[in-house]
Amino acid sequence: MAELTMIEAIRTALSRAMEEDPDVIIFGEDVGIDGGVFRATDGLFQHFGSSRVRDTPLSEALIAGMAVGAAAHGLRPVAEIQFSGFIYPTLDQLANHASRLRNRTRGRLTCPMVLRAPYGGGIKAPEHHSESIEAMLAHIPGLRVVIPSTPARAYGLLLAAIRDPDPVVFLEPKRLYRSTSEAVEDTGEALPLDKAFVLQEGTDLTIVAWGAMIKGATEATLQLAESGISVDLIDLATLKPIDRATIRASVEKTGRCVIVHEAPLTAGLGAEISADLAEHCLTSLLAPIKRVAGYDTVMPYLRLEAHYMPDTAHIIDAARNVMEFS
Amino acid sequence: MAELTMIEAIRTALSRAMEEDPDVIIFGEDVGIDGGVFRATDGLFQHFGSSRVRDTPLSEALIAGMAVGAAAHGLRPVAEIQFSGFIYPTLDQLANHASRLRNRTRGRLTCPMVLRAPYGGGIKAPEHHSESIEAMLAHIPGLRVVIPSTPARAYGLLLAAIRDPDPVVFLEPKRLYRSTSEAVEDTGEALPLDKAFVLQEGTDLTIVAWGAMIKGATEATLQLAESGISVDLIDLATLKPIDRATIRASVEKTGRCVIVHEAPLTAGLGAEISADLAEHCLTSLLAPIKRVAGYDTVMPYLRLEAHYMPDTAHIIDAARNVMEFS
Amino acid sequence: MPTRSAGFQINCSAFLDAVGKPIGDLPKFARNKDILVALYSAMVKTRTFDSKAIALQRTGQLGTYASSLGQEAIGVGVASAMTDDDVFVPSFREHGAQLWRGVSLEELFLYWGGDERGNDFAKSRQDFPVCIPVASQFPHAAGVALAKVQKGDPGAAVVVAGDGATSKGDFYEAMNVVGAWNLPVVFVINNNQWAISVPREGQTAAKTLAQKAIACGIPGEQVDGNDVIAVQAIISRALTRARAGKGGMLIECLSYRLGDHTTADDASRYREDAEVSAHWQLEPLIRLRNHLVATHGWTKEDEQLLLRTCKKEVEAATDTYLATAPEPARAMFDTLFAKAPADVAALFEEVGNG
Amino acid sequence: MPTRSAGFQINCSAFLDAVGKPIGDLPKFARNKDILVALYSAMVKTRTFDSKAIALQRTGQLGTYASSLGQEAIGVGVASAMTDDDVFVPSFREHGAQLWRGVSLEELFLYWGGDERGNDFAKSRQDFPVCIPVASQFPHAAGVALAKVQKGDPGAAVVVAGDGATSKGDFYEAMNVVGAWNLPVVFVINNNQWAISVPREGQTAAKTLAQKAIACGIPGEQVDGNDVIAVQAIISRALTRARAGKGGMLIECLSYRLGDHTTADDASRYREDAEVSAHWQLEPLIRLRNHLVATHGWTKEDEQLLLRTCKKEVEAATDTYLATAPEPARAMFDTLFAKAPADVAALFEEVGNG
Ligand SMILES: Cc1ncc(C[n+]2csc(CCOP(=O)(O)OP(=O)(O)O)c2C)c(N)n1
Ligand SMILES: Cc1ncc(C[n+]2csc(CCOP(=O)(O)OP(=O)(O)O)c2C)c(N)n1
Ligand SMILES: [Mg+2]
Ligand SMILES: [Mg+2]
Repeated sequence: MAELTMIEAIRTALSRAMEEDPDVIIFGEDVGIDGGVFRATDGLFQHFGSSRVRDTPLSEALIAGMAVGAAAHGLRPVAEIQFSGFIYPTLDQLANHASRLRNRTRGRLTCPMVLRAPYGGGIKAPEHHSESIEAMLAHIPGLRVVIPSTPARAYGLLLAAIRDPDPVVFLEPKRLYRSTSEAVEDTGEALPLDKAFVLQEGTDLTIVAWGAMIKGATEATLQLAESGISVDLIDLATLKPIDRATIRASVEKTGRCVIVHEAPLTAGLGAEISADLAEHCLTSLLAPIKRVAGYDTVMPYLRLEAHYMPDTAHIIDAARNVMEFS
Repeated sequence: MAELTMIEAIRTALSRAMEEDPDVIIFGEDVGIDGGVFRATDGLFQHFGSSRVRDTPLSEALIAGMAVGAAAHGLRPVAEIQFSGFIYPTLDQLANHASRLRNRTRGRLTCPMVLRAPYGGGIKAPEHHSESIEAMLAHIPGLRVVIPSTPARAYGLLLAAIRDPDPVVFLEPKRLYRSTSEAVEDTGEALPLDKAFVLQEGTDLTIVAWGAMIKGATEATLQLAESGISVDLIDLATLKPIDRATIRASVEKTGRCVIVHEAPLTAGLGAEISADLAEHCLTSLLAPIKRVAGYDTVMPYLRLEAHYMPDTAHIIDAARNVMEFS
Repeated sequence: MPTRSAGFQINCSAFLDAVGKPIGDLPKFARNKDILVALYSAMVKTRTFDSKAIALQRTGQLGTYASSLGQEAIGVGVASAMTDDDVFVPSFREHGAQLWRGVSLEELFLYWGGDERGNDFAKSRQDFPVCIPVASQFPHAAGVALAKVQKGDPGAAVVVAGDGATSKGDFYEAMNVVGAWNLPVVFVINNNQWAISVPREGQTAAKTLAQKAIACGIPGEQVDGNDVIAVQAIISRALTRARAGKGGMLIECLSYRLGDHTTADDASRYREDAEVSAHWQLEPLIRLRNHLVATHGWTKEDEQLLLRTCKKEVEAATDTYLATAPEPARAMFDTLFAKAPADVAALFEEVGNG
Repeated sequence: MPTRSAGFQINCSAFLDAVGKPIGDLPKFARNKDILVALYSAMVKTRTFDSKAIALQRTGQLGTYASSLGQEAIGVGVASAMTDDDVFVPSFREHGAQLWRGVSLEELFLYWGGDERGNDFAKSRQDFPVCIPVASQFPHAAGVALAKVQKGDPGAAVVVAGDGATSKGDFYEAMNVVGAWNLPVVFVINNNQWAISVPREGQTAAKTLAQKAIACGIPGEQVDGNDVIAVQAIISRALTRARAGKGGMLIECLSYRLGDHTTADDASRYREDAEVSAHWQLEPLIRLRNHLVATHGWTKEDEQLLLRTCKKEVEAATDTYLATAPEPARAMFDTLFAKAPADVAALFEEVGNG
């Protein structure tokens, strides 16, 4: 079984989806001969040809809008936005069209498209390249939002996203693209788009995280175990819909919860999870719910970037804080 | 003292701001001779002339981006987006530029602009005209987001927004534009951009709402009083920054909280308020925090619109539910 | 030392003058009475629908409505040049085109009455519904055309929007990719001279809107948009080109918005009656009727019968529309996803009034 | 019967050929040795900075960097036509222009090294910082020009972006309002033939990028972007027009990206070496040096001295840059707002690592 990095797993899933369905096409900026700036589409242009792997003109709004039209008429476009900082011009099409087409035509026209974009910080990229915008997307009704945290989950979730009959935004934590690899079998098996992954079962504390934050959360989980704190670690993975049942069940068991995300705190998706628990699991709560998140400020340029990013130490601090509460 | 509707109060504030500062200019679609589709700028073109009240070409992204450039170079643009459903193309400029210009130039260039837009449902407008997108905006660091709920607060908050040295998105609940009037004196006094308004003090339950939802929340407060439930009613008004201190103090007193907004539940701004309480006021909570919100679906066309909108009955239900909890 | 890099020219075509007199030779189809009567009837039906829709709105029985008064030749001219292989991607003002494509009067009433079922057309099911966010439909047309090329499907996409829409980036971006990828899209601008209160000159310094095609390397032409023959002829030509793999084209149809922008608008706030009256002389129905009378023996009786028929149809559709009960509240969730996530399904019960 | 509505023509200008021989008469300023030496020196300094920046990036001492190799004549030609009254609104590849405007080498290193203080220029404080989201700076230039018109301030806005940027709606929307409102903005396209891996032909079917101005009713021209004299001359002309209230203009500067897109790119993946080599024959420094040698007695010693001076300046700036300690973490909040809301101030302590 091949050891794949996340970027390789994504490429493998793209390739498989294109093999199995001739309606799957890829377009975006530099996805063709260059193979994408992160090489997610490396070799696909050569293999599937210039009509199925297309370099668009430099226009993000167009990429999204063209995907809507193509999806409504029989293709399954997988469009790439080069960095999440350039995703804003797509929001009009995502919110006003992609997410509504099925609903507003009462099922007559549909929109099976995927919009992929790398997101998040940690690789010292230039400004506007490191944003985390999942909360804005998750607020749009009719859209699915997915963030993988490992090569295997990237593979399975991306296949699911491409096969899904509705629009999916697939955000890839670029910090994890090459940071580790794991055995990924190209079985064509998709993962569910509405289930969180319980990475470790524990009894004392629930940690919910996604994307690149899973790394710090996992490290924190290990370190906390050393001091006898047993963590239920959840990779949210599908941010919309949120698998509320899994999180609630976990917190009902542990009574404590820390939520971790890279995006700014205020109105981040951590708020939704916390609010859901504050409504549905209040009596189980043994301590305040803590969010470990990016600051409510602009992601700094690379010299200060590390100070912005939530890391293992922050998570452990928050966990201890929550554990010490009584 | 004149009795003004909200739209008149807005117009009065605009007019006053233009009188007192020649750098204040207005642009947008149909804001000129037509006075805006809701008449917010009625008469301003005639009074201040075509150079200070300008009809733009039909391009929302341009409106926002031009405001950034103009604000950086000495004007105080007050730009209008005709309906909130057309605000998405401005997000790129708001998130990537307006909100960052001061920060990324370390104070050298600044962006004292206001982007006004009517928002919300309840007037049976065509599709894409009734969205509530405050949560997406409130997630953007460096931006202020304001929503008035009465003519007087619209007047004072809009003046504050225009005078503020940083970018402000000013969302106007169009359902309230003409629904009531109140005495508003054109004193030129601004209201603070970081203080919630406690509309009624109570002891049993905190209700937090904003915009058009204040109406239902006020009615609910009155009806709940009849059954002996005393409500602390808070008009959030400035959604970013959130006046966390006022809300926390209230909930520490009452121990119970219902949050009301029109936007879809998931990742709405109610989540942030609830999460803040779940972290900072947990031990004061006597009952789960309830959110009364729009559904996680596309705002329906007018025939079903009323079924989508949270109303007094929903708020009372939630309040009773929270009160009965033990 | 400047050298010349490129040169361009924009043309404008017309076949009938304002009183219906042919300007030179008519195209072949326009010498056929049946065809002309069909075009004329479609325009009359559109106008009949239009007045009824306004009346219904005024009495609270319809939502905000955008009249196509005076611009019927554009919708009818465009749609009559299309086939079932083509895909129509409309703005919100092309009722005439939608009717010709087979969208029913009932469906139109439902849509404008605020019922999503109005978008679930029984016919021309490949067509897009009305697009409210101005110009955002242009990229859809490019996507549809891409799908056609990719799948080897016949036909082209035809997208219509207003003069105001040409100021939006979407228009330009879509036209640009259509040029770059040689996609079969016909861009049609209904230049009715106004975008709500903003006159055509307020949108752009470009002398014509057709010349905007030059920016994208595709041909652009103007046509008299009040001349249904000219519209059909030029759209047919553009479609033939597109279907033959020769790429997209931009057609600016010159017309005039005789009514308010919508029923929520009061055009007297921003334009002179005299301007409107002058344009009544150029409107599309009179000239074709004159031509039918002069050349094809169209009689007063023919006219009366047509008006009666249209009226009856519209009244019948109105009755059906008014008798159609709204969907249950739950419908707002039923087609949100192919399969509703647990989350959404549960919230429907949980959050509110079910 | 088609009638002609409008006609257009696009011209291209140049003064020096690839080997530095004048094509016809030079403009007056270009007969002055001091001016030419200043232009040449600025281009050499830009290129010296450029190689150092790449070297620093390769050794982990700078962030991702976008080289301007081969396009120095555009930045220098544009900036040298501007005055202090004008406002420069750059993309991320116009280091030559920024340096001419008075942005220091240290500031450029700081910016590309990932330090916001690099945007807090000591000189030309009215200029915008580098813009990363492609084309999003175009509307800023329109806004700046609007402010100038409104306040009666002299000067114009000059905005530069790449060939790829012309595909974005922002470009078109900004150019359109500049036409409609007759604003003083000069739009400059650095057409270096590539947008990362996408060649110029992949962006648009338009034969020239200059013709995109036609869509907005403003003049558009091409210029040899490797001829700094031609660039300065045409930008001067455009600025004179703009300052005189005659509105905006689009200038397409034809050049070539001799280097990778950025230090994160590997251009050999998508273009042939032969293409690059061919363009080395056309690059802007050689031709001006040749011209200086042939016409103004520029010597080997002059050249050596210039190179040494540039190198020294760049090395000194590098030392200063490398010796500049990063800001404290708290700086990420200090200029977020004029006055930080309680909310933000508190969160800084609360959320994390202070
Ligand atoms: C993106 C967007 N902005 C604003 C509006 C509000 N609006 C509706 S129609 C219209 C004017 C459109 O003018 P034009 O394109 O000429 O079409 P017409 O209405 O004249 O047919 C405006 C501003 C909108 N629907 N969409
Ligand atoms: C809106 C946006 N999309 C994508 C990118 C990523 N990106 C950076 S530069 C570039 C190509 C720009 O090409 P061009 O405009 O020709 O400028 P050049 O880099 O050649 O100077 C791309 C796609 C970006 N910075 N902004
Ligand atoms: Mg119009
Ligand atoms: Mg380029």
